[in-house]
Amino acid sequence: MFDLKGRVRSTYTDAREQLSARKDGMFEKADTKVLGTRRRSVGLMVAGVAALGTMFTMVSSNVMAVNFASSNNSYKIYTDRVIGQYAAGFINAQQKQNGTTPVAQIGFKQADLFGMCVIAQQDIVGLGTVSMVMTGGEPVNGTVTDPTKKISANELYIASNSLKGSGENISRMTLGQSADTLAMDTITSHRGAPGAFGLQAQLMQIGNLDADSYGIDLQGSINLPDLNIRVVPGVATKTSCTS
Amino acid sequence: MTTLPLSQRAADVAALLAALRWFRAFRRTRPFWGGLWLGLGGIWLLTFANMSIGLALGGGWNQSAAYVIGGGMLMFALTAWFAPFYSALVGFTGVLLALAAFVSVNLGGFLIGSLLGIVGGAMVWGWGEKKPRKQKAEAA
Amino acid sequence: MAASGVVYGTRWGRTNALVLIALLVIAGIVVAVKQQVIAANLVFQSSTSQLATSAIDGSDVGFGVVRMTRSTGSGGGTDVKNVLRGGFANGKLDGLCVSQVQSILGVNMTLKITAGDGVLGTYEIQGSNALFDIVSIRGTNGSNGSGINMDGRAQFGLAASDVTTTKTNGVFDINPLEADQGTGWFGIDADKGNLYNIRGTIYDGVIGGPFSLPNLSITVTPGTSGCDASPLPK
Amino acid sequence: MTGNRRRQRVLVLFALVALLVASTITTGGRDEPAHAAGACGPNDAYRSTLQLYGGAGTLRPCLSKVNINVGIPQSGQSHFFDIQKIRIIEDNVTLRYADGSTESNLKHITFESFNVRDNMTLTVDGPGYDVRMAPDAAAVIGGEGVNTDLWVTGDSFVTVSSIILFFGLCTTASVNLFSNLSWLLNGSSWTGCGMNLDVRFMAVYRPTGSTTGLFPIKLPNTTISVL
Repeated sequence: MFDLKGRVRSTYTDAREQLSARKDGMFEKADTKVLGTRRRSVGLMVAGVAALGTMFTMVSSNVMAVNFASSNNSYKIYTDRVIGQYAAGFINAQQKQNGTTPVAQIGFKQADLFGMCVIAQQDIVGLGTVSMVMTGGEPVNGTVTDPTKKISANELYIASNSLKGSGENISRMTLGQSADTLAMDTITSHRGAPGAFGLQAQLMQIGNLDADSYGIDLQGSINLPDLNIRVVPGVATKTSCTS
Repeated sequence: MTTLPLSQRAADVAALLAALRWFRAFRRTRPFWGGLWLGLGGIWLLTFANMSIGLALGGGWNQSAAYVIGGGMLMFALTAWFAPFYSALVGFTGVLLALAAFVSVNLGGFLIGSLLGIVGGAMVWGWGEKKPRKQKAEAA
Repeated sequence: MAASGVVYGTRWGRTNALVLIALLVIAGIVVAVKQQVIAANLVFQSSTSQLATSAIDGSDVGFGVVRMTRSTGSGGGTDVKNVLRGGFANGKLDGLCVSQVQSILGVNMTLKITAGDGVLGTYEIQGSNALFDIVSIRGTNGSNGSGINMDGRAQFGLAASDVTTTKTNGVFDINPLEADQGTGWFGIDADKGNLYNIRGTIYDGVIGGPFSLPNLSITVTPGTSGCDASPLPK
Repeated sequence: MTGNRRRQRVLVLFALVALLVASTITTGGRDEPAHAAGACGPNDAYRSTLQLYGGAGTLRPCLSKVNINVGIPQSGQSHFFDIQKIRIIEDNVTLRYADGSTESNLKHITFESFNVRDNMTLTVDGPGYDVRMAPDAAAVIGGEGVNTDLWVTGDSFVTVSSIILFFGLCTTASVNLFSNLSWLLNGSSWTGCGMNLDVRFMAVYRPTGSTTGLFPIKLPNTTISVL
């Protein structure tokens, strides 16, 4: 006979004994040895922070590009002007941690941003709401002041339920194209459902853009001259971009 | 007013003390604080990207980077806690992951995740046997 | 190197357990991804968009019945629908609103694109080479003008393929409405078209030339409140 | 060297003169009917050549062979439209259509100053579709000082009344009879009771002066729909 009951019992007893022995060992170790973070940690910490600082400088001086992808539920994006080449958009339900929300999924094959300010909110237990303000390029104050600090993004996707700006120059725009036939020049992956509403444009230059976003996704890379990241308590507004 | 029998209260206090003693022993036998910061850094990256797993799987590296790097940091933190033997290895790798997060996961979760990871990873890496505490006490 | 009596090797019990867990995770991921694909298959509720504008001032205007290829929805197939395609070689608009109601997972949501400076009669939106695939359009009286008006020599009964709008180097382009050749496709040609207080149902709009959309706003809101529910954009 | 320069000057002068002449020729000439060359059959062979009334020009349209019904149903003695003059221009016209086919025995008529008060629906009866233009009430398909040239079938008819005729009662006249009645129709201004025209082609134009500015098509409060 296969004594299953006995085997389970013996395994259980073994495990208990082992655990108990381990616990005893832990207590013994805790009492006899002094273990802890040694001073050499500081060396690595300094080296790590220095490396981070170097990368930050490289990004903000336009040497290095970064990736960005988030479907956070509280983003505000501001820019003085965006010149988007090959744009496509369709309606979608953006998945969030707590359900879905309707958004327009707008993609640019290539986008030049004159100043960029991203404000992200995060609720932190014990701290309440904090806002992270990320700025790059020229100051976001409504007018293009320094075109040399242009931010270039490849394959930029924004999920937005509200996008406001001034359409300064738009060409070859199609409204109502079946969303499954959308294309951003050669990119055909940014598509919606067959028969659904789609928007496509070869050029979209929008000035003074304010967007409420539920997600930013950068398939390509972005350069962020004059990168600055600040944490502001509470809810930050557009004025926080320049102050 | 209900008063618990003295024996009952004593038992409670004893249980609490035992738990505290266990926690202290747990804390002292592993890179607890370093692991905590490293793990929180990983969790921060994950929550900040706020990506559904389906989206991450369908989206390629950009969407899944938060899962790979944030999840890696969390895993190394747990390894540091439950297998302190490897603390030097996982601590160092954790720092590297935190640095990688800056370029690939939303600027390291707006720097916060990267900083937590560097501090925590370094602490885990540097964890080990120190001079006995008693000597210190006697010297003082 | 191995100590005598100790046999090293793959411990199959543990390995199998890990392999099993890994396979389960992969299966779970596959299921999750599949659900994602299903979730992305939106229910196609309305195939037409609402259009509204206070005024259109167009030159070299033409209308023609054309066969538009339309998606049939979930299957990804297409069918053909007759629409009245309106073409404007050059045009100015006094406000613009295009909206589309779409049902996603049983929830109605409305995409609304609006532009305009809010002042009647300024014609702040300027563009060229615009086409609209019209199902119905209605122009009404207002303080700025009334209804649908055409100027110049208006011709009714042309073949849609003979309607002219845009020019290249001063010569009219052939078949700018991209209509079918031959008979059966009705067309109207006029030199100028002034349309006031327009509300319509369209399948699509294609605007070729460079144009501006001041105060552009693209919003997506739950519900079915489109251009019809709001006053004419100015 | 000087000879070279002189030749250059002559050339420039010649080019300037040529430009001036060319610009006067193009702007001074009467507006040609707007159509794209080569859009209608081989070498545009399927275009019809149509003379507008009163020497107002020649049109070379590519025709769709789709019937346009201009319908104003009669309702007792109600007056729904006004026409200054009704003329028959050609009694037996043959139209060529975009596919090369032809239709004979059509009539070319023209309305002078056609104004609609109410009750008109313009229905385009295409294969597999209808386009309906339905003004709520008043509409102008022509208007003051504008001619409305229509190429219609012979069994089309207008129902009109005039104070000097039939005691002002509504009287129907088929287009087939227009040539016999031309002395009458041409003469007075008509108040319309009803109309049912099967139109193959319609051109609305100002006979003299500038072609633009009058807006001969006015459709206030009108719905245009594809059915």
